[in-house]
Amino acid sequence: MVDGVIITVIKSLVLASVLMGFFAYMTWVERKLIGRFQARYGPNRVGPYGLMQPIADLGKMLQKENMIPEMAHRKLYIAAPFIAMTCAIGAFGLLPFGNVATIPGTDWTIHLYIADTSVSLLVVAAIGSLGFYGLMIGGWASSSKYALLGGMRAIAQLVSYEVAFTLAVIGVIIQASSLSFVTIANAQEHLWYIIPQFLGFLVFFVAAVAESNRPPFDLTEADGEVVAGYHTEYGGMRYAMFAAAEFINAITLSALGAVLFLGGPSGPFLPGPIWMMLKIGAFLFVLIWIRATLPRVRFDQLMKIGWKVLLPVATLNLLLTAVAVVYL
Amino acid sequence: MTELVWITLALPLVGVALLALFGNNLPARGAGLFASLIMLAAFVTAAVALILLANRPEDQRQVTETAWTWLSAGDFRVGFDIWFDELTALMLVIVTGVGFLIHVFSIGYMKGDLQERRFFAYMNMFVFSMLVLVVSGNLVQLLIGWGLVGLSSYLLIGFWHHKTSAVKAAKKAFIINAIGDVGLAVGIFLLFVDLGTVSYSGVFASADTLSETQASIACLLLLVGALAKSAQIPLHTWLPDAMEGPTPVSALIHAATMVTAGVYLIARMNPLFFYAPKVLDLIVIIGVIGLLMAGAIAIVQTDIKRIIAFSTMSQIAYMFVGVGLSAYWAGIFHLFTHAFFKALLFMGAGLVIHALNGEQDTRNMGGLRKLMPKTYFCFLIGGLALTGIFPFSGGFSKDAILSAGLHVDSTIGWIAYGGGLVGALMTGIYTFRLIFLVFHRRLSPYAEKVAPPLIKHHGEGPRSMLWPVYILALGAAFLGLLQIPGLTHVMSSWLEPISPNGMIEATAGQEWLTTLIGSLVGVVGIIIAAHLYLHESDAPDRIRLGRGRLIARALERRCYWDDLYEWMFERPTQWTASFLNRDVDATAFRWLPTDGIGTITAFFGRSVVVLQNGIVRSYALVFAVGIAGFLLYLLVRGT
Amino acid sequence: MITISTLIAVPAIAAVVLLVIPFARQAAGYLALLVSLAVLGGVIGFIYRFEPVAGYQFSDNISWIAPLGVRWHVAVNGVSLAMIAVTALITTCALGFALWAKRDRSHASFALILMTEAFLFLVFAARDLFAFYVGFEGMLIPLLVLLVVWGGPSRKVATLQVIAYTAFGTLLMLLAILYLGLTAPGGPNFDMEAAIGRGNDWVFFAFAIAFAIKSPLFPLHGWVLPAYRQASPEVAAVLSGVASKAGAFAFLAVLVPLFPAQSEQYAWLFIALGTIGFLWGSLLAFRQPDGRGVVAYSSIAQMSFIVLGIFLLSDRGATGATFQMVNHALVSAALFLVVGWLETQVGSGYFAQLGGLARRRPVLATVSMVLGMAALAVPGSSVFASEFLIMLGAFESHWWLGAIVALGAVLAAMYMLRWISAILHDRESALAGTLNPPDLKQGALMAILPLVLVLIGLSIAPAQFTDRVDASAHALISAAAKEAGR
Amino acid sequence: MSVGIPLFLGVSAILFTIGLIGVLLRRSPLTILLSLEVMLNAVNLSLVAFSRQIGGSDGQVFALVVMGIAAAEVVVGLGLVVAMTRRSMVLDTDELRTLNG
Amino acid sequence: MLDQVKGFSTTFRHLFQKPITQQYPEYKRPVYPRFRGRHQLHRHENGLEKCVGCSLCAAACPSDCIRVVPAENTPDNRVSAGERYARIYEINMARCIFCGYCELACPFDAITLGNDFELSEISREALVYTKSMLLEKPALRTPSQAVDPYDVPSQEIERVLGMYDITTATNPEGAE
Amino acid sequence: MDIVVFFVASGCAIASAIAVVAQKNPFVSALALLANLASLAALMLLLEAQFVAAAQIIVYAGAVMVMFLFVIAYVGPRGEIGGGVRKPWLVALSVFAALLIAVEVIVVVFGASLGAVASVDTDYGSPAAIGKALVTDYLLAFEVVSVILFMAAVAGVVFGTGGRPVRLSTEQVLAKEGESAVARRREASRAALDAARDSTTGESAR
Repeated sequence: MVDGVIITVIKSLVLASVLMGFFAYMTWVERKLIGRFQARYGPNRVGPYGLMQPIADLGKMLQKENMIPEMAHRKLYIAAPFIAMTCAIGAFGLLPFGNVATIPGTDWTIHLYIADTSVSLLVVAAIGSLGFYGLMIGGWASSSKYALLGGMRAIAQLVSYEVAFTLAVIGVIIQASSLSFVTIANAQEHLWYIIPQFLGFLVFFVAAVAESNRPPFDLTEADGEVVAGYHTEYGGMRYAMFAAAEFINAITLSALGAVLFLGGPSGPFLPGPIWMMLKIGAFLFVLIWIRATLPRVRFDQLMKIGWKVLLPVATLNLLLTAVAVVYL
Repeated sequence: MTELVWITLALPLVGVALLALFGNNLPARGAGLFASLIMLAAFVTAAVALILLANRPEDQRQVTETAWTWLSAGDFRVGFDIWFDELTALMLVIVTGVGFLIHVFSIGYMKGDLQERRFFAYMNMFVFSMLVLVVSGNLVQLLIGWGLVGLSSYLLIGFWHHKTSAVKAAKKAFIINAIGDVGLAVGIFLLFVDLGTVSYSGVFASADTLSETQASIACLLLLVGALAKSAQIPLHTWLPDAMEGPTPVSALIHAATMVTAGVYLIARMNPLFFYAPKVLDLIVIIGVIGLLMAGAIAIVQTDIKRIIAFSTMSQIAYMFVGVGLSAYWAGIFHLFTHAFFKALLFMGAGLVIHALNGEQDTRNMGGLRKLMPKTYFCFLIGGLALTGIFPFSGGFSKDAILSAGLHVDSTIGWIAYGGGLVGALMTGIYTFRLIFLVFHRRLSPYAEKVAPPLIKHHGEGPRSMLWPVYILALGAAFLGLLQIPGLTHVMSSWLEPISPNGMIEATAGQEWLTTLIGSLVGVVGIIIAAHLYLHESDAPDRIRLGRGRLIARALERRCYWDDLYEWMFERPTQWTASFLNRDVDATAFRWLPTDGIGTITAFFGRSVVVLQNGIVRSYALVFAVGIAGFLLYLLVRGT
Repeated sequence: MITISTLIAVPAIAAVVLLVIPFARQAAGYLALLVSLAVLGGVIGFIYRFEPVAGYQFSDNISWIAPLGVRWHVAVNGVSLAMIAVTALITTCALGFALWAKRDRSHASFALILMTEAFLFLVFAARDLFAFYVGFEGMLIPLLVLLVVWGGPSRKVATLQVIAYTAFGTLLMLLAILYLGLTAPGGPNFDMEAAIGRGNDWVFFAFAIAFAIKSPLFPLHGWVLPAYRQASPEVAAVLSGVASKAGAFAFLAVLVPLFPAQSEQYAWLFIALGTIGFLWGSLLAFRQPDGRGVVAYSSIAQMSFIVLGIFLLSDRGATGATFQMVNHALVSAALFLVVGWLETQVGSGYFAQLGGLARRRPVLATVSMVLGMAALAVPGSSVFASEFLIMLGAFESHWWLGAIVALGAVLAAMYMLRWISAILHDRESALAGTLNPPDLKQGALMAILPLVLVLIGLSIAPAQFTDRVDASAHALISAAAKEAGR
Repeated sequence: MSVGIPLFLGVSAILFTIGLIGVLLRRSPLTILLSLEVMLNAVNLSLVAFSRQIGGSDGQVFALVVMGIAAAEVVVGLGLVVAMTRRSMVLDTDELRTLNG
Repeated sequence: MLDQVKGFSTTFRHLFQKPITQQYPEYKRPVYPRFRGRHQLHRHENGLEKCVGCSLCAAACPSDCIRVVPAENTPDNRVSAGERYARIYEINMARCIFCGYCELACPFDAITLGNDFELSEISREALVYTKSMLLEKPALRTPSQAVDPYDVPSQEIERVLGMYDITTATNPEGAE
Repeated sequence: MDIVVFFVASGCAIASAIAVVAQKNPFVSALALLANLASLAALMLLLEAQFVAAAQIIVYAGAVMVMFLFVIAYVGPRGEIGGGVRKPWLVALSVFAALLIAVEVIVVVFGASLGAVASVDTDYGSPAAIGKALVTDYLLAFEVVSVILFMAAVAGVVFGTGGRPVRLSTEQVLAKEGESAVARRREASRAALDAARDSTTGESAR
């Protein structure tokens, strides 16, 4: 057991790098998949099968001029993407990719997670919700009406779905009697919570889609209405950071779903991290699939779904869970 | 026998109920016929009851019976009773008999009025009320009858309710009667408190336990009721106005029956009045004043019915004098004859009015003797009876009263006697003034225009109107023969038992003397009237506008009684009520406890309002300074 | 066997059902009418089973709010049964009139009238102070809603005035009840029996003021005129007919038995106020420009008179007051219905715009005349009987008092005659002539006629009534009368 | 526990004072609300500190309650601000004095 | 609910479908003959320019992209068939919307719109086509269909006219 | 270690609190408050109140401040009107009172001996412990808070949706902003019109 500051830092760096790579190639995967869903090829010019496309994009982004709108609040304008990105990556720190692993060739064992606290779930939720400040600040600091509208939409959406999201998760918490991911994951050794918590899972999933601003709930950057939402005035790397934050959020939520409902890193034959990746991948695939299939909802429909469908269903789920836990 | 009385009582009530519920299904004439038949049946039963009573031994002529307990509370218990004795029987016969005749008369008189059914229902109801009054065996039931006749009178006076004057007169009558009712009621309270009973038998039996003061007060209160109902001074002002009602109403209620209820009351309660001699004296004095005043006023009136109304008042005053002198039989006797001749006069007047198409002002009459000879003849009989000319009925009865005064031979007696004679003079004057004005002299332009065609068309009136008049005329002419001094004494002996303490009955000599003097005085009156009014002359006007103008003026204004009441009671009441309503109640009780409190609170609120400057920060500052100070205090104190 | 609790529950449940389910007007009306008729039938059953003795009968006594010692204790004696009967009758008539009058949102108005009935039953039957309080104040809620929603043009001001007055009394009474209930020996106990004789002067006056406001007794009558003027006729009928009787009833059945010493000590005050109020109301009724004003002030006068009768603390006074409560309830309810009917037909209740309506309208004339004569206590009417008893009682206590109130009766004659002639007699006003309202018939008549018929029935044999309540009424005042040494 | 509880309380007092000054001096309702939040948070800190001092969870529960109430207060306060905005009113508490006496 | 499932299955099926994308630079779809692409100025057979510098095209242009500066033909310098000629004739392709109004406005059929659409340049200036550029024959980079598959009406009219010989029936004299 | 964290966190807290109060722009104030909250959360973690710290972030940062920012953004750049009724003595008194309170509290805190800090086990401050306290001893407070929150939600909806936006008439604008503003607006619109006219008559194709 060599958990210490150094190891933690190393683990963090590794995780951050992996995540960035993951994000970069997820963009390729998404574009490719969307292309195939739409009977197109997707990126195929840069490198074989367009595999170099993310790198090309990175190069393009890095080259671009960093413009700051004249009326913008400069500091906040600059800070916003960083906030978004930091929060997105930060949330990942508490997710487990397995229990304990031995570093090959040595007898050093490490935890396959950075930290585990008794309130992990709360911390993830907290950090995840902080991520929205990036959006809001970006939208506000741009001093542009479309950006502001996008930011405000983001907040409204967040607040609305946070409720249902949390309520849906509480079902799992009750069943596992813990807020720690490790404990929750370990509690699913025999039965994934997707079975007993199916209602909760549905709510969780829809709310997660909305929380990550993915279609069909990407009202914050709805191009037909608010141009590009909160990042209308952003370009180059700053835009890329927003995009990264958004994607990492989606990954985080997928991971969360995997841990909470699909048993986390556990699984037969393969090691924990692989299982975890597979489960995250499955989530992400569904997210992309949904994006390819469903049209964007209107804002009022968004609110209606959040408050009038998800919230009651989540409450019902909570109630059923509570009753079941107490009386079964 | 009591069954007959109950039937008599029930018949008019049945009439009312049937007329009220099914009247609309009857033809207009049918209502009158039906009501008259009811009355005829009631008269027959009453008469049979009277005969049956007369056939009983004298000591068993008092029958009481209770139908059901009407009201009870603790030891206070009132039944719905009958008390059938000689007086009741006589009153029953008078009421139903005269009532029947007047019902028949009304058939003709009310013909063409669109609301005959209502009229006859009211009439039947009046008769019922009157019967309740007279058969009552206790004071409360008497009061009920008393009130109900007042109600019937109100309804009938206001029968033509589209006339404002009629409505006003009705209200006036009702309210003054209500005052009388209150007096009567308080008297009953007093009797109950003192004697613990309200039934006649109980009161009579224990009347001797009352002190004279108690008895006097009780009698005085009963007298108030009697005064109001019988239109005696000072509660008489309603009667002249009551002539707004249809003429048969005047005949039935305001001449024959209801107004004499006061006399009946005093006569009925005579065992009690026996213990209040001063009240009896008061009754005589009131009566004397009343008969003089009413007679005087009658002389100057111009409305045919008003004249008869004042005459009625005057005649009832005679009856009061009679009962006040404890000559109860004489009072009732006069009541009896008066019922006939006054009804006769009213119906005669009714015929005239009918013939003149509703005209009542004597100045628009005159010379009707030739056009309406039968009416004239009957009217003349009535007038002679009223004036008390021997041998018409009125003479016997009035002279019986006067001779009682003579017989008493005290100051009060002499006052009664003298006053009565002066009254007789006046009676002669106004009666024959009326007759001369209406039937003699030349036809007035109005009458000339209206009367002949009507009379040519209808005759003097339909038979239903004429026959009752004839019958009454017979009665008015000959009923006095029931009591010829020294020869017959049907009345006095019949009524003797109602007064256990004895009655005043003059000797035959006194009576004959009075008859002589009375007739003479009456004749003098007639002569004066003839002198002044038989032919058109300016003599009356000369007196009216000359030396006698103050008196004439006063008489024309009915001695200022109405004005007096208006200024003493009506206006102050209205003014007070308006003042209380507009100023006191609205301010003190409606405004002050609701809006007023708000206003006052707001006033105090405004004085501290400067503290609320609207700047929130300043409130917070005060708050903060306060907390800082408080903490400082705690710190300092703590050390 | 129907119990008193059932009697209270049936209209309450029906009210809730009617409130919740938006029946159509006809359906709601007939349902409400049916319920009230059933209740009336039940009440008649009680009258049939009733024994004319002093004590309380048909008692229900179960624990209600246990920690506070509040019990659901309902029972009736002669007085309360009389009031319950008259409540049931008047409610039925009011519902009939409401059905005839075709109001908006009528299912709610029917429901509220029924709810009022339930609360009134509770007031009359409660033997527990808390339950009594619930009924006494609870009945105001539906009545105020009825007033403020279905009232006349200035209904809001009127409602505010009623609230301003009653809230004051309510608070006082609540404090008094809490005092009595919580200081009971042996833990909190709100039963009336337990409270007898335990109060002091303050508690007595707290109750008295609350009751005086509701009655209304003389100086606290300010809410009456606006409320009676603005309420719809059936509500005014209920309000003046029975709701105000709750106050007088409370004087007789709560205040006097519970505070015999104080009642005796301060009887002079209530007698004085009653006398003043009687004259005051009668005088002011004489100057009102509209029918409702006359009836309102006559109600004030009559209620003051009833309170006077109660505080005579004599057998005659108590029986007379009870009887007068019933009579006046019937009379004023019927008068309000007639006046209200006139307003719906002519569009105005002001005398200046009425008149001459007796012509061609025999039924209206007869009904109005009968009611008017009853109201002015023409001898022979049941009102006369009750007034006679009270006056007799007054005379027994002080002869001048009897004389004064007897003279007050003349004022009653004056204003009622004014009312009658202003409506029925004289010439038709231009308005009435133009509108040419029909005669009173069918629906409205059916609503008013029962009241008139009961009045006539009571007039024929008042003893049938007084014999039944005499013992009860006497029992209520006997303790206080004993204090007085009578 | 190497840091003394009084230090936390001192920080709490300072924060409270800063918030109070903000409430007293600022005139924008938004800023006043924010300053109020500072004050509430200062109190929360001291509650948690006291809770730690006595080793029970009561103070923390109290802090949670304060948070809930603060959320409610913010909702109402912000609702008022929004309403004021919609009615085109000035967002300056010194200008909003129509309720003065 | 079933509809949603249907939608998801549709998109899922597409995953395994061969893409229908036409790879552009490698494959160019022929445009139809009336496609409006790059402008061209024409000459008479004798080599004179058809354009007489009347500026009607410039007036007709809704996006103000044509600039014409005329000059007088002199005997020694005869450029056009008319009295004057266009000394300068410029079209700003960056502004042009290819509406074809100039073609309609021209009284001498001097300007037409061709089929070429590959006009991208790396500077804006290069997009201003001068007269000389316009007079040149454009490079044939765009394949064009021989028959306009979308011009159904004209084909139909011709077919119908052929069937009934309407021209002669309605116009026996052969006049206009 | 702890002491370093404490001083850093409390320094941040005080600095950000000053920023909250001092910043002109409410948006920035709100963000400063966010920083303040985060610092306080850190301090609470030092006090071993993990759950409260997390709740602090979730409730305050995650919901309350979001709402703040939303409203500030919605309201737009409107704030205190310059000048006005500020009175120097009022400012002085305010600062004095506030500082007095601070001094008093600090005197009390450091003057009183609080005694030994209680020792706690690992369960202290955990969600389980807080939750147990919340639904047993403090159930009433918990329910009251929930009711108050519900009422606040209703109030928020009512306030937020009650009024319709008021469109100012020219007169009201005059009253609010003065003659010059109206004149400026008119001038601007006239200029825009002129510009449009010029462009249509322009000659150049470039």
